Amino acid sequence: GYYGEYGGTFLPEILHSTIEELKIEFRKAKDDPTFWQEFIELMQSYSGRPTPVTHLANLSNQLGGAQIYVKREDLNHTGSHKINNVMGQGLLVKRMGKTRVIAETGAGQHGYATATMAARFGFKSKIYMGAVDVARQRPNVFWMENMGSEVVAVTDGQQTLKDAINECLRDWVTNMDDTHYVLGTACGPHPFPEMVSWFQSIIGREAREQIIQAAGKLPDRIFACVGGGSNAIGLFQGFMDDQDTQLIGCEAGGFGPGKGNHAARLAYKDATVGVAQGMKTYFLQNDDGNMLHTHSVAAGLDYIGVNPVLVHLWEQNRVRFEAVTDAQVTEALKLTMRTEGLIPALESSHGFAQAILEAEQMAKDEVILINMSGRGDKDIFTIADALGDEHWKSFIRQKSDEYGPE
Amino acid sequence: GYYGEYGGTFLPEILHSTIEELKIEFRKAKDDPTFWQEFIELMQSYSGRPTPVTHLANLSNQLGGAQIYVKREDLNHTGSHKINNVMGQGLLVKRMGKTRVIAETGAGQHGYATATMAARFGFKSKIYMGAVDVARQRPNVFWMENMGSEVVAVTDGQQTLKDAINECLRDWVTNMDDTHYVLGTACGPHPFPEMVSWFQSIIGREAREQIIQAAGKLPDRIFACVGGGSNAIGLFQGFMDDQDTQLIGCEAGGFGPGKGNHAARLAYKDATVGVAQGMKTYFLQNDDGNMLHTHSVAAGLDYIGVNPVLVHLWEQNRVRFEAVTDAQVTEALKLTMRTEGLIPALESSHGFAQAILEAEQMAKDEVILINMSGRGDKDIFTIADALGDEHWKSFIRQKSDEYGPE
Amino acid sequence: MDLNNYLLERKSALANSDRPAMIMTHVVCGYPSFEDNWKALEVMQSFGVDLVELQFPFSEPSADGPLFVKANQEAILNGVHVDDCFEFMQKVTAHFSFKVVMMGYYNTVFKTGQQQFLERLKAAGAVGFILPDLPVDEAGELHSIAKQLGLAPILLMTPTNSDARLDELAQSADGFIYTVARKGVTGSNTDMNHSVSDFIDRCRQFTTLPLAVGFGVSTAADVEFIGAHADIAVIGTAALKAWEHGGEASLTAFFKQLLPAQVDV
Amino acid sequence: MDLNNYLLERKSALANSDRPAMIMTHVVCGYPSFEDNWKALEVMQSFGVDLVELQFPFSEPSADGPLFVKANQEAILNGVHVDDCFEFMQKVTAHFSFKVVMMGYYNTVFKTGQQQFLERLKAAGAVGFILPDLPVDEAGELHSIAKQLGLAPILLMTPTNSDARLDELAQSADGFIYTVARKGVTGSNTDMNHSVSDFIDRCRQFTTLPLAVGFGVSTAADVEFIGAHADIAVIGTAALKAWEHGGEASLTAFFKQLLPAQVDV
Repeated sequence: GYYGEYGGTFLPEILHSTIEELKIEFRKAKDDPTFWQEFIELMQSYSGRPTPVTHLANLSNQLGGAQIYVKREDLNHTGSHKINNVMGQGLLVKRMGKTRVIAETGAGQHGYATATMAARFGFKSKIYMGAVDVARQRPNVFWMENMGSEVVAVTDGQQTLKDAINECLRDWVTNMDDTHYVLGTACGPHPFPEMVSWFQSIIGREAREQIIQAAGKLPDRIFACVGGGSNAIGLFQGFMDDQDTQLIGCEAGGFGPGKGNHAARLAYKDATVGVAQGMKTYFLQNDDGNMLHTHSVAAGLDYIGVNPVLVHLWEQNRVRFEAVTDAQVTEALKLTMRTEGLIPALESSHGFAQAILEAEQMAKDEVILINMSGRGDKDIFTIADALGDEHWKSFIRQKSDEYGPE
Repeated sequence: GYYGEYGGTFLPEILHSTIEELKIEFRKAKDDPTFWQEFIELMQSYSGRPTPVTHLANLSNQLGGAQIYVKREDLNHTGSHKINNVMGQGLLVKRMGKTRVIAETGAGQHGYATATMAARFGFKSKIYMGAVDVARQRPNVFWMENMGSEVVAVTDGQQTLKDAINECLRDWVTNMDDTHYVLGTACGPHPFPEMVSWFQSIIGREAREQIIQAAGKLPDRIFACVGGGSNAIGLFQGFMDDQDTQLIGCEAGGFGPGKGNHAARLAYKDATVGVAQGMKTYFLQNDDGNMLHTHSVAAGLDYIGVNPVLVHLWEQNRVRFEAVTDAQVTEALKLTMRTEGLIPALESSHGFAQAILEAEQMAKDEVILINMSGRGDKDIFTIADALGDEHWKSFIRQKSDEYGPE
Repeated sequence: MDLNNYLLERKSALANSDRPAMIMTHVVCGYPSFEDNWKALEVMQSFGVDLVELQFPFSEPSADGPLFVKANQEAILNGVHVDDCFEFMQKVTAHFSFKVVMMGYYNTVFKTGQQQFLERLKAAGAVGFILPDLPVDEAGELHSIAKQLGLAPILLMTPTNSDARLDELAQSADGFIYTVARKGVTGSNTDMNHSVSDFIDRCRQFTTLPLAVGFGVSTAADVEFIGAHADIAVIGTAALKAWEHGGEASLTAFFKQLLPAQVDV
Repeated sequence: MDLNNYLLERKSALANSDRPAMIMTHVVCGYPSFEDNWKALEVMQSFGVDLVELQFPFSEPSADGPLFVKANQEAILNGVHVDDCFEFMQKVTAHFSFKVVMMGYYNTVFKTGQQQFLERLKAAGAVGFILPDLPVDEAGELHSIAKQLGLAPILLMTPTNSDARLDELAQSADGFIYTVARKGVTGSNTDMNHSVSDFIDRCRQFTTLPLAVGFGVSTAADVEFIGAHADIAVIGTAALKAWEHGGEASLTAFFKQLLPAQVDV
């Protein structure tokens, strides 16, 4: 259960047999080639995989450096890579004979995907979401509820992703008999980091073939945003043995360095090793081991911990980490919308921002691949606020007047 | 330029040479196999085609009748089939050497797609949208503007799709030298109905192969919503020679029969043949030839006229037309979200509603194919209102308070 | 045809006056009201206009500019029907000495029935019709009915037309040719300049019919410019603007500056 | 170990009283304040409780129920640090006669350093520790340090554990075993029934250590039930609720109904 010295399974004793069962079922599924085949077929017919790799010729030309390509996880059903993991876990849940799923969600993408999976598999579902995130990602909440999920706004702690995870653990220790906890990112207790990484490896497996086909060579650098780290590890796995391909994880720089200003665990120097949320990894915490407040414009990156697999790869110098500030993200998003007609999610825009920065310094025959982990539709309230869009504000005011007082 | 006795080119003389040039360029492109190949490759790499066909086993079992399959145009980039037509016209615009595009939009999907195409091709763009539609589809407007399009709220007439088309024609007669009018549906003056149908035929070409693969046979009935009629003709074209496959166009029944209550041109008896918006076809008009007010919960179906090609096929009894009321649409949408985790656009939900109605009466070995022309994310304001969602209202009120007074 | 003869007569009558060109004005039936229409027509008559377009309101006036779009829309909202337009036209042609042509969109004709519409037009005293959204290619049957009834199908020539197309248009037109001096919808502003006169001269090569020049005429200099190159100045938006600004008084003032030279009515 | 001997002594002392079981209570350091903690402990002492868990507040108390989540959170907001907890523990063990175990989450230990944390714990007078998120599989090093220092690593047995797992837990535990009578977080309501006693009996097969029963104990009947099957009744949420409801007076009333029989302190 360890990746280097990170990972492990730190859970209350009452979940011991549940997590053991999960480890066994996961191992069996992983060793069963028909399982992966079933997964692939489900993702093809339901989610539209394989997602394409798109060449951004306009953006590349404008920057005058490397050729930029994008892996289009935004084209998945529900609009992000989260569906890969969720449908995979859904198949596992079916094998285990459980009938109820719970999930935490930050940006709402994982909750949205889980609600979708639950509807499709006929599971009962409850989604825990920090109250702060409920407020900034309301559209996703609306759809989750309409797909039949109960959405619980978590008012503990910082009221974001980490608190939703705690609340899921509390639910799980009560209902483990019929309930599977669909963890949304490559974090938490083993086997989740390995399991989520495995399902997300579908991204990298496709992408490696596609980029060779499209660009005629392996990419020189690959960029992916890192919140929990599942989309990054998903893509990176396809290129792990390609030593000439640099792997760059892009964290939420928020307002910039300084404890409480950001959610960058590895790119900045504010995080240390700890044990929480079921795993041993780098956390943004104080000297007492209590977690710090974090900040990011992107709810899905606004998280205290990080994928232990990525930490291990970082220590081995296989993955480089960079932080991107909110301001850089907004600029990258605007540029991408206008030059290519793509709307990356605020999370994914972190990858774009760092890639744009580095592309300019690279040669024209070098190749960059960015993981567009999700689409930005869900961020309309946040982006409209970030851009200070007056039309949008008028529209909301008018809509509110229409509804009248409570 | 006629399909049976429908169609034609009814445009001001000043556009004569423009439309002739377009006819010639379109004919050349259609006769050039490399053009279609370029189109296919663009749609693969940029929009994620082919879109899959998904079996809705839960819904089929629950209804107890035919096996229901769905063609997933919602998985396209920008979330609907509109992108097919728009990217195709973009390639034509490039061939013609024009640098500016204009488009009308109803539900906003076509405007969104056009803004995207313009960003991707580097064209200037202006999108005309009825003021009523701007109000009910604000999120799409927001994205169009952010992709660099100018969005004009048209305050003439009924302030919906037809008025946006008029406004496009006014722009076009002024700026035909550098401007192409990217008509969004298989309506308007020839060659648009043929051209849009041709680009949209990519849906049917893919779907025929896919459904045979997935269901082991041709579908018994195919359902598609019909506003202008481009997604329907796009899918139907793949099955035109399959005489045992029934083709069913689903129109907007709104509040039910009766002039002004709906936008059903062929399913109800309220429309007659006329000449407007560049074509001869069935229109919802009064005895003076002035257009009636129309109503639909789905902005994209809220249109006075209908694809002349479909009218011709209807007269030949090749396509059957049915109308679906707003209330039926809401129910079908709720059922589809909860049983399958799919959120069809309100437009597409018309096809689902009629298919659900008929599936129950069909045998279990019969096969239905529905065109899910778009996803419902864009409809969040409309759907929240249709469902009377109180959480949503509170959220909007709170957001409005946050913004403060104008 | 009535219209051809009438224009020949008027042309020679004006030759002896200081009026540089014949004048065609425009009224949207029932906007703001038929009473207003009538008063406006009395002003126009008093300035000796030669022709008046009576526009039948249509719900989709896609070739019109904002002012006329609004006029069409309001007229329909006011309850103006095709029957009302014919009735009004009848009264106008019975009372005034200028000639009247119908202006409108093809669906109004199509929905009534081509034969019936033109017969009613004839009965109401009109001498021709302008349908800006009906291309000559789609107009074969309508034009042959018009010919039988002695109504002039007035066609538009535009700067984007090829020589071949101008020739084709000339073959089908009668009464006069409406030359569209610039791209755009009605009411767009036009500089009366070299390129306009070049275009008119080009049209002239294909037809002996009188040429009307439209779109944006609003000053005496415009009328003079048109008189130097063509036959008929079309006054549309500027007159409606004047009416909206201050009714009879404004319209009278507008025509006074536009047409300083008096002519016999 | 200190704790083992202490519990043996207390057990035999109670054998001659009407108190059906030993009692362990719970206090969250610094919530509502250290002063309140002290007063609560005085009440507990007056009722002759045997053991007290002092919880070190943690920002992610994922095994706690809502009341303790809030308590952890507020304590941190009040500025309670690990140093303060040790200092308080020192005062408590110096003053009161009950024994004290540390309760908390593993990160608090890990961040301080395992060796250092346990040394400080020892120095502050604690006799053991409960870390609900540290499974025995991950606890090897910590337990061996504990052994050297004579601190009892208190482990939890749960109804979902297999026999093999219970055996494994028994091998690593010392002091006493915390048997979790039901699924769920702290403060969840538990019926003291047949299935609970079956579970306790099952645990008993694997260990000779005293068994504590937790989660939801709030009445004299609960304590009696526990006394019949196990050794220690754990009073957590119910006591904190009483304190929040009315401080010393409420807490005293709560213990009066819970523990009607007086014992020597």
